Amino acid sequence: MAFNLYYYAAPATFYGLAGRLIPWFAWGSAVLAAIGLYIGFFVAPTDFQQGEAYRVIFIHVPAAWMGMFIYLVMAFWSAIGLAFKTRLSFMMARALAPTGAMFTFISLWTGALWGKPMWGTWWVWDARLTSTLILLFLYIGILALWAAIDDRNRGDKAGALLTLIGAVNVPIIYFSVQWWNTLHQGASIKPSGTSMDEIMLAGMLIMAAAAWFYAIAAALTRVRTIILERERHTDWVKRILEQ
Amino acid sequence: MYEPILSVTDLACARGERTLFRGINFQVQAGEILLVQGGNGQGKTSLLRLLTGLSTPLEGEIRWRGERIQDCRERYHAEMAYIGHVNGIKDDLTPMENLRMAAGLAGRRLDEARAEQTLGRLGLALCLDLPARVLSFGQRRRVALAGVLTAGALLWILDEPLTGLDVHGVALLESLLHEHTEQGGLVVMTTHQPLSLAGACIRPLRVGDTDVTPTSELTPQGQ
Amino acid sequence: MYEPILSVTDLACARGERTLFRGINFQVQAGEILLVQGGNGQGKTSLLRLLTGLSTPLEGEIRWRGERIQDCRERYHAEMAYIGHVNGIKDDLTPMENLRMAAGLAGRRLDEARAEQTLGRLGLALCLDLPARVLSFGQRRRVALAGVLTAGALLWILDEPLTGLDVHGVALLESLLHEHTEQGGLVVMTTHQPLSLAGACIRPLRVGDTDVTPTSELTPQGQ
Amino acid sequence: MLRFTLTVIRRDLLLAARRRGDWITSQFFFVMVVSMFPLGIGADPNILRMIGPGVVWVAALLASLLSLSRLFADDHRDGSLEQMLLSPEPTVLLTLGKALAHWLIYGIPLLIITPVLGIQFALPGEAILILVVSLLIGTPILSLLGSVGAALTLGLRGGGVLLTLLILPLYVPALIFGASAVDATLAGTGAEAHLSLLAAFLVMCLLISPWVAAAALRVSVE
Amino acid sequence: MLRFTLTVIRRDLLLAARRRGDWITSQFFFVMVVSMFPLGIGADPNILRMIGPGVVWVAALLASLLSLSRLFADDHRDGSLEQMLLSPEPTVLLTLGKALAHWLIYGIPLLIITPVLGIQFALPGEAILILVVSLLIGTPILSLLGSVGAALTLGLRGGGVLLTLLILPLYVPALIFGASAVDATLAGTGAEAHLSLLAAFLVMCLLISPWVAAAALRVSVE
Amino acid sequence: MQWASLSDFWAMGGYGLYVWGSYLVTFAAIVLEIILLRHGHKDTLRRLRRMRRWEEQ
Ligand code: HEM
Ligand SMILES: Nc1ncnc2c1ncn2[C@@H]1O[C@H](COP(=O)(O)OP(=O)(O)OP(=O)(O)O)[C@@H](O)[C@H]1O
Ligand SMILES: Nc1ncnc2c1ncn2[C@@H]1O[C@H](COP(=O)(O)OP(=O)(O)OP(=O)(O)O)[C@@H](O)[C@H]1O
Ligand SMILES: [Mg+2]
Ligand SMILES: [Mg+2]
Repeated sequence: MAFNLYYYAAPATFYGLAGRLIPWFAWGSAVLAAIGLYIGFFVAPTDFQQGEAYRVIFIHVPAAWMGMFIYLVMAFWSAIGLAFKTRLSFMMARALAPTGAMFTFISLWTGALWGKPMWGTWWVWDARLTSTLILLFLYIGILALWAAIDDRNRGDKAGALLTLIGAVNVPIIYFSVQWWNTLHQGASIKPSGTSMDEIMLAGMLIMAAAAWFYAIAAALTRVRTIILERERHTDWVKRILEQ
Repeated sequence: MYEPILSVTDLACARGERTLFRGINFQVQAGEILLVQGGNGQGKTSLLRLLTGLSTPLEGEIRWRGERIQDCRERYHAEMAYIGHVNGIKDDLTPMENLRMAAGLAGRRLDEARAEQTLGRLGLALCLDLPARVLSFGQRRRVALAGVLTAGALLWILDEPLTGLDVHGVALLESLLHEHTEQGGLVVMTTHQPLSLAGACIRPLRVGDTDVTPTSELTPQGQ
Repeated sequence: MYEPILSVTDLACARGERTLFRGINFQVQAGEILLVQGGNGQGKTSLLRLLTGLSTPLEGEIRWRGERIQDCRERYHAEMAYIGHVNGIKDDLTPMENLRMAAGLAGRRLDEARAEQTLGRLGLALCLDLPARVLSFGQRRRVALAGVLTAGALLWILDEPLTGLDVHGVALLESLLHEHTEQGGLVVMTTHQPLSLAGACIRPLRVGDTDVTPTSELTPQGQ
Repeated sequence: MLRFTLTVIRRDLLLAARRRGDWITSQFFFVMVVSMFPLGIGADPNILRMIGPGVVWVAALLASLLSLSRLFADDHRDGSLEQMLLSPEPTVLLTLGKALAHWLIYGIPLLIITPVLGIQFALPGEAILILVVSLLIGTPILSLLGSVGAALTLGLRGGGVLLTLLILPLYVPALIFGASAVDATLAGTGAEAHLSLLAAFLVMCLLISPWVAAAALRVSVE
Repeated sequence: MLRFTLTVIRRDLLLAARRRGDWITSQFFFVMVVSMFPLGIGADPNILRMIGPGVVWVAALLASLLSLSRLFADDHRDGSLEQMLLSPEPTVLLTLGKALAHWLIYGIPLLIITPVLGIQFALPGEAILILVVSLLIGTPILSLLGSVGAALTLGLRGGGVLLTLLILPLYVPALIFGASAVDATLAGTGAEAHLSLLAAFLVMCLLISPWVAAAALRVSVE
Repeated sequence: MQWASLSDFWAMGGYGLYVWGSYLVTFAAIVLEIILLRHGHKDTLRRLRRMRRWEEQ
């Protein structure tokens, strides 16, 4: 079967396709989360170092991954949108940002709550923590820019430019922060390095998959709303509205 | 043979949720004035900004000497001069400095004598050394017009150039328009005031079919 | 008996190094329009700002119902409405909100129906929910005029109110001026455009003796 | 009288609400400025704890200064300031209303964010409380004094320096009383003395600055 | 080509000379921000020395942001930005010229003031030298990245603060490399590595940001 | 299964506050987003229908 990209990139087709896909991803996410949480709370053993506190990991790490990954996807769509002027790309970028910001916030929040029992403090200016904070700032900047621009076209392009310049900067920020931090603090208390029990790893990966599915479902729902709004003068939207 | 220099096909423009106009077609050839007409808010300014290339149309295209303006932006802009509702002059500079800076930014040289002569012609001889900030409303408009004159452009796009001008100023502008078209220049302009351009070759163009400001239809109601 | 409500004696105004005018005397009584005339930069705006009390004269005094305006500022301002070259409307607010806020700041109440009626009368019925920022030049001027209408003031001071208005708008303003003077209102205004105010009681006032912008005297020189 | 001030406040609140995101944006400015300091200075919690109160106070000062520069300027540019000056109500009520509105919009939210920043700077709970209280008393001072500065800078095109020179030093007492109230708490001595000095300063500003601002505004618009 | 950029720079320098008040205000802001810290934090020279480089760098960021918010806004309001965009020259030269002019006007003077501030913070001579060098490399980055933000936020409500929100996170590498170059000098390890990273970042910004700013400008003026 | 009782489960070995604080806020954030998404979609449909009726008149 030939996959016709232009067919699926047309908002009208995509609207229907997304509508059919959303339930699968949503339920998939719920089922995966149920399995992951079961493993996380009832199968995975107590950590010999951290006690029960480590169970935060099952949301912390997936959230942290999603926060970073969604930014990359946004940058991808922004680049496509600017290069090929495809309307759908900008809509995808807009649909992803709030979910990305939410996951970044969750990773900060859970990290802080984990840090208090483990490190004795809610917050340290560790490289990873700091760069996650800056990532959240970037998300908020992009969302604020969109909120401040009424004109849809201008908002699309301006947001895309900002996302891209941010994407160039994020790796630089990460390395600069890492380096800065090691200069000031002796032994870093970086969270990685714990040799992980296999069943813990499995739980975490399943939770990560659940987060993936959730993010896809959320973005698709949001993009459907955006499509409706933007295509409201077209016949196919009028037909939907008449239903 | 009729050879249009500026030609527009099927132009449409949307602002926010509204489509201001659709299916606008016209040509302008050397020596012609296109007078864009329409009530307040009908989209004259929006049309002129499309013509300058500052904003992009919803549909349709604009061609300059047969090429689409986005494909020949630099050549097009070298031959075009625009004034909008705002004057585009810096308040902190004197009229003279304003003119010379504008010329420099457009990649031209403008010597002081020439600038002084143009400003004098526009009745600003006594204001050469004042910052534009303290000038009166009409004087500032004149400085902007002086900028168009010194640009030496073929196409003038003028959005209500008469705003704030006194009767002398209006007469002066009329003679300038005559002169420009006689030398083969093109003008696209709007105005709500009567202009006496007898002898010039004027094409009117109405923008906006639906009367957005149906003032005359409303019966005036007591306060 | 002739009883002036606004009277001005020996007014002089200086801007920077220049004395714009000196020895201006006039009176305006109920139902009269004072039409301030003069070329660009002759000092019309400066005179009107003196009359509002925003700036203070070099010499002379301005009396409102016999009292100097600086002595009865609050009563005077309660009876006066002004539009200058800038509109005084907030870009982020809709026309409706602009009107109601302006009323609130002047210590008046303005109900929504009344505001909507006034805006409708000025041809802004379709723009009620747009922020003023996206309105056209003429539409923004109309919002400012609506502000004067809703102020219910006795004295209107209007600095080139016709700027940017289309023909319907000009006709509308003329009828508004008629209505206002018939109800005993006073108007002090300037404009460079012809106004047909037949029947109204108009006093002309020329500002500036020296012709600062002697455009017509200059022989046009070739570019 | 009071109604006029309330109208001014309502108007500015409405305008702020219309600038969707501007409100939140301005708060994030505060958060970001504070967060930049550890990046420039280093991550040692002991040093951070020492500089925390000062950094938060300076950031509050800057955040208010930035937003204050537009307090009258926007209204001046679009002519609505002239219209407000032509209102029959006394100008002093206008300047008072503008300053209070500024405090409500930009001052109050700072207080809510501050505890989180306190945690970032490893401050103990009690110090955070005093920091918030000091800002509660201090931020209106910034708005009030700042309105004088904004009114003065409105007119004098070239002379903005002179006026910044005048206003920033006037902020200094607020900064010193505010930051040292927290330092005193950290050191274990009581903060009451500093806080009551701050409150006295606030009362003084409340009584004087609307008048000065009103006079300055009239001069600037001339 | 180059002549166009030079004209843009000359024009902005002339305008700055005309509005000397604004220019001095911005420098003064820098000095005030830096000088507020000893007031808010206390006068212990050891602490001051530790926080000095960071404070100077953060103040430089803020001072540049403050002036950047007006980089295109003034020209936009009076219509001269449109006129410049209608120039036959490429827009990227315009944005490059504006950013360079901003650096000349607001960046260079910071370098001249910095040694005095370094002395206030009890920094040794060598550290002051490195601080100035780091600012010499770093301030153009601020102007260049800032011009992108200024173009993106042009004409938006609350533009100045929004600009800060967008751009401060992007400034982080400059801040960290710059401040830690000085810290490394203070610690006795060499500053070269940091400075060359800073220089690499500058080159990258120089290559990318005028293009992005030009694209953003065209989008914003639409 | 390492939980002797329900209260043991809630206590999380003394880390209950931190673990449940994390899960609760995460859950709340996700639920909030889901509500906003559904509400947003329905709201848009309703608004567009209203606008359409308005335009047809
Ligand atoms: C606010 C505080 C925190 C933030 C912002 C944060 C951020 C992150 C990020 C961004 C990642 C993904 C990194 C990667 O995969 O490269 C991550 C992973 C992780 N975090 Fe955190 N973290 C925080 C606190 C903590 C704490 C307190 C702990 C435990 C003591 C912790 C343990 C972990 C672990 C074990 C991983 C997985 C590491 C890996 O597989 O690479 N985090 N965190
Ligand atoms: N976001 C928006 N939503 C709806 N309408 C809009 C929006 N932005 C602009 N408009 C409308 O588009 C029109 C713009 O008109 P334009 O400025 O081109 O008018 P004009 O013909 O130049 O009028 P004038 O004679 O007053 O200068 C106005 O009617 C305005 O109300
Ligand atoms: N500092 C100054 N030095 C010299 N002349 C000045 C100064 N400030 C203002 N002027 C002059 O004062 C006059 C101000 O005129 P005003 O604005 O009152 O004119 P106007 O009659 O309203 O003109 P218009 O019809 O153009 O609106 C202008 O001619 C201006 O050049
Ligand atoms: Mg127009
Ligand atoms: Mg005038």
